[in-house]
Amino acid sequence: MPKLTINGQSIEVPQGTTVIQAAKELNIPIAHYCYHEGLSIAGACRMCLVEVEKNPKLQIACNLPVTDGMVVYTDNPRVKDAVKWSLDFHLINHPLDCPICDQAGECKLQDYYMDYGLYTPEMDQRKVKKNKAVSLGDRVVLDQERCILCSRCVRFTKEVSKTHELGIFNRGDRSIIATFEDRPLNNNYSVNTVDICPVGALTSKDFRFKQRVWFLKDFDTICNGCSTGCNVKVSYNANGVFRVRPKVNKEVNGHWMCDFGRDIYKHTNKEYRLEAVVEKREDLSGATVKGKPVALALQEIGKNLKQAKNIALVLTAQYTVEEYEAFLNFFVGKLKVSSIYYWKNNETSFDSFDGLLIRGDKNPNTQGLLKAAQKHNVKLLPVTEFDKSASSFDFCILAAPENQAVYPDITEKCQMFKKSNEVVCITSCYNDSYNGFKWQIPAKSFVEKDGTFVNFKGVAQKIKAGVKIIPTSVSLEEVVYGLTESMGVSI
Amino acid sequence: METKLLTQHYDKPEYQSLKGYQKLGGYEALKKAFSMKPQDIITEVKNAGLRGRGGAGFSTGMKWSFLPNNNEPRYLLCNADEGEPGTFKDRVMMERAPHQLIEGMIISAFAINSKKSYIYIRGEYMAPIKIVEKAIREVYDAGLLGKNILGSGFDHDMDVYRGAGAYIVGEETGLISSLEGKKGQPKLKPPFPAVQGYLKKPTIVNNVETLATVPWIITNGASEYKKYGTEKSPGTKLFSVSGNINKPGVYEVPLGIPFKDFLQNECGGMKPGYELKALIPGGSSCPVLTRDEALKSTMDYECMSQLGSMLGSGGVIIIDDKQCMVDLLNILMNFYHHESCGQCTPCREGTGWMNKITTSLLTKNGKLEDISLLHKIASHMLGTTICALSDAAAMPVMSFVTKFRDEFEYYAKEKRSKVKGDVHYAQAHH
Amino acid sequence: MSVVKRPSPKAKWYIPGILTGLKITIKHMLFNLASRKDMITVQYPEEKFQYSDRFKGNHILTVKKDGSLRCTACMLCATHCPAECISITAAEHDDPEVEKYPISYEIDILRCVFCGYCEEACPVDAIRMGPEHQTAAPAGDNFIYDITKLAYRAENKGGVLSKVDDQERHKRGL
Amino acid sequence: MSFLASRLETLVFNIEKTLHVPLVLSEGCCTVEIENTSLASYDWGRLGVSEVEELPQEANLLIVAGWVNKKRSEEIKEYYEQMRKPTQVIAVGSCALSCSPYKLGAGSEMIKVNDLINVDIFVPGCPPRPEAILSAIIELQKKLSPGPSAQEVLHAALK
Repeated sequence: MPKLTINGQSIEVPQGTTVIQAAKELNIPIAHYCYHEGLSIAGACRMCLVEVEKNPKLQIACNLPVTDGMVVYTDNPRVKDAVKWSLDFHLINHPLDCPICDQAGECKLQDYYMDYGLYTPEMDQRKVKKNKAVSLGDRVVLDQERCILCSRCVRFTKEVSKTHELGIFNRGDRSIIATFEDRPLNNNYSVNTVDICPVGALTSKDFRFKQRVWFLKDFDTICNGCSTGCNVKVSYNANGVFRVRPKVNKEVNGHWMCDFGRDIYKHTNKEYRLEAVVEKREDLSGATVKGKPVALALQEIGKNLKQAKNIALVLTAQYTVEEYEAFLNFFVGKLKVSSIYYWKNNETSFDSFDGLLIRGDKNPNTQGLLKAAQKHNVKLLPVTEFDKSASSFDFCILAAPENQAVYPDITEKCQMFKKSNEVVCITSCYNDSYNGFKWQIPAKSFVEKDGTFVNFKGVAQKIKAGVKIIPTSVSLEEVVYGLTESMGVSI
Repeated sequence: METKLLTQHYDKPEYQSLKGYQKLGGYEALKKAFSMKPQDIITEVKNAGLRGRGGAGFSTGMKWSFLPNNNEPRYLLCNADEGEPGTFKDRVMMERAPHQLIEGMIISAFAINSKKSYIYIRGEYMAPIKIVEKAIREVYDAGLLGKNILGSGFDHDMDVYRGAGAYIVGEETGLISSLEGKKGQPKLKPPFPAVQGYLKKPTIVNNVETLATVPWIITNGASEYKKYGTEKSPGTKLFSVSGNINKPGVYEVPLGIPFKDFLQNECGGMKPGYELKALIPGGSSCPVLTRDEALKSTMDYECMSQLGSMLGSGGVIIIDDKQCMVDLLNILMNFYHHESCGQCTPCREGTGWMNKITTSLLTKNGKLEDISLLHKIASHMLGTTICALSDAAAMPVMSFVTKFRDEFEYYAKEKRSKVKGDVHYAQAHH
Repeated sequence: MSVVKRPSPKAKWYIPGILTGLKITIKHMLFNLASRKDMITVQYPEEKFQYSDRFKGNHILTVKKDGSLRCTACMLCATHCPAECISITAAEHDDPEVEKYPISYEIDILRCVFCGYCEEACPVDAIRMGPEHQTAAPAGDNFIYDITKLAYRAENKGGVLSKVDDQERHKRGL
Repeated sequence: MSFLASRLETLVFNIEKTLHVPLVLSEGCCTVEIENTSLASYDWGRLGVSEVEELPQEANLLIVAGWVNKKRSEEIKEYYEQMRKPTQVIAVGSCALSCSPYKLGAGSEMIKVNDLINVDIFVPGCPPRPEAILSAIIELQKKLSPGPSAQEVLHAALK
């Protein structure tokens, strides 16, 4: 276990770690562009220069293995000057794009200029001109002038997505990142290159010019796109959620996240959401009434539920463990409901796995639902059997899926549910096929509620409410609470 | 007093063919080498004090001893890229005596127990490639290559690999990347080539002249070799001399010969009407020497590094008083800006910046503070990159700007050359 | 210390006091009638007070030579506005030279405190505080000024040219 | 007789309508601007606005300016009830219109004038120039009696 001292602080690190990793543990800041924990070492940006005793030349910290008794300095004047000039070399051909660059506010060039630069630039020659706004594929746009050629994205397509689309073409300061004509950057993890790009060269088409970064706040949650349970950061502000980015979690998703997960924020925003209770009146008009307060609606449902003899429950694996607990406690424990159906979305590709992060099981909490069912020793019937005894149910409580994109069979299943007498559909997003139902209750999306998701491996991960988009929406626990109130059944 | 150890028979055309080479004493060293143990060959070369002739001047024996003694396959690569401006000695050796090189490589391969070796020849050298390939075929037919050479149980294969015209592959790891079919970009060096080089296997890269000297050392012995040259840099070296002198060309002289005599005798002195103003001793990447520094210098590694320059690959460029130093520096900077591989930022951006500054000086819109800026940029490119191209670009700039600052200031102030007067450069060598 | 004179006995008879007052007002009236031009009152609707160039009046969105907005939607003004009354939505421009431009640029005049921070924050002189002073409007009127009002209203006479011309910056290689 | 009376009454009403008797409830910097409008250089008397009144019963034009917090809102409401009907209200300055300068303070619950009483004319600005207040009065008169105003008829005739 070699021991080294950096700026006077000493630390013992396992054999084979590099100086930059040791510095990270001592949280000593070392500037770096091309170094990334999840990728191989390129040693090309030359920002992480440090001085090592008994070594005349400055060494790059990212590739320097720690040897015993090594003494490293990162903040003496010589290193500061070297890092300042490395930064200067990055900036001399960099276009003055900060006003129109999406990365402004979280761009490493800006950050490091404030930490290591603050010099008056001396470059007054003409800058190298390259192409702007080159579309690399369906989701990523490249600006070759802003690119500092740190080759992170090239290494990502070589080592992580293993699709080899990006490469550095030409030589010297005419080098550009580009793809071959017939191979655009369209693999399932292409937007990761946008996260790891330290500057604004790679921008995601979905988030392009949507919002300035300093107007956004982040909070951590779990992606509900599939059962891998990647840790993500969601960026939001007063008028909604704007983007989703991965958060480092070595065991579950490493540094990466798939492109489908990037779109999950869309179904939490206002334009897709059911904002108020929708009730289809039974009287003459049969008109639909909107806007009734949820508590009142639940009271009415509660009254009808009391006389209901045969109740059906249709669950999808999109909700949290706590919600299943409350639901099963109430319906199975108190109302002795026996017919509980489990709406599994894609039977065929359920167990597929693409080798990195994308799993066929597109629900975040399948394991959670199965465990809750076992705990309440409830037999989950497949939803196709609902058809047989559909008309016999005079009540059907449907916990509709939140991420409708992965439920292609919604319209067909809703026709089936309509056969039962009264359908109470608890859904966060509206859908035309829900219109026939008696009740539609606005549900909270996964960014608005606390809870736990259990991923495919059984790892339980907490999600917390970070943003309030539809104030009137309720979670399943609140639905149960509302029903118990009106039915006078104590939990 | 040109002492011809290697170039003794270069003037005879039949020396190029296998039979002619064997008649003049070729491949005797090979038989002698097979009789010795590989380790003895390495110690013999180490005792001879043979230093790398490619540019770094690192002791060859020492380099060979860095090989780890595991049974991984080893590779021997001959660096015949010779991209350094002002150097053309390897070409002469390959054209006049290909077998000298081949014999040296077989002996070296036997010494380091390598089954496979490549000769990486610069893409532009069409003639030498044909000659060396023909020579290799002759050697294969003669049974001196392939399986069980001369019954010694040592089998070895040799190929020629054509470069693709990049100066950067003259650098060890750049050459290895190019050989592996990748883009010719240097690799990171804590894993040194001796440990992990070509296809991640131990690899030794040597210059043409270094390998060609090995047979002479084996036949005549290390002590004989040490008689020539100085104590620290023994033996002879081929110098390719260019400039306004009477007899430019390739000369083999013992190391340590004073430059003044070398200029007078071998090179036939300056052309009439031209005066020596400056000297680039070892190819364009070596710092320049002023007139009096050059005249008191001797041609060996130690003296050159004392004067702040390098012997390098022996490309002697004589600069006379009719040349404008700013123009010269611009030509060099344009070369390095074009040849930088673009992997590391200081070199990729720095060479471009310096090139544009010298261009702006020549096209009459240079400023006085540009000169100190040039020096600042160069000083911050030294030693901050993966390979030495950044230093090769920085060192001429620092030496030109410090030793000939008056010409640069004159250009900045008067907007015309101190030597050549008003010369119009449209874009100045862009 | 100012010494207050005691009023003269004559003033007690009120009449001379009134008459001197009348004398002054009539003098002023006649004087004003005689030389109307150096009357200090500004006849508001007809005459307008001439402000200095630094006056911070209604906003103007400057335009480029080809008439399109100079603003690149970089949101710096919206960030610096203390009253947060500027809201911009940006979009991609089809000409690759001009990457980003605002589809909608709205200033809520009721919230705006006319401090001029947006003018200072703008890197390309896209927004300026113009010379016209604010004007009142009835309650129902639209107080959210959009691009047509800010850039192409009548007073701007087809758009005020921005001092920072982007073509010239490209030529200089910036 | 009643015909004459009603004619007289409309005559008085029309005269009365053109005469604005202002009651100024102002806090902060807008007060100075409103005073400046009443003084010589911007004289609002030209536009038919009389001396500023103290008693709400006398005034029929309420000019509100400055920040409106809970305490002050009751006061404004009181004045507003006692004023002569039909009362017109002009809200002056950003504080009164949108309380934007005070949006940040913790616990500074400022109230918009428009939420308190219905306002006829808004005068944006912080503080608005005297001309802006003059333009508010012209707008008010336009609102009260639409159609070309006397000056415009006169100017059109003169041209």
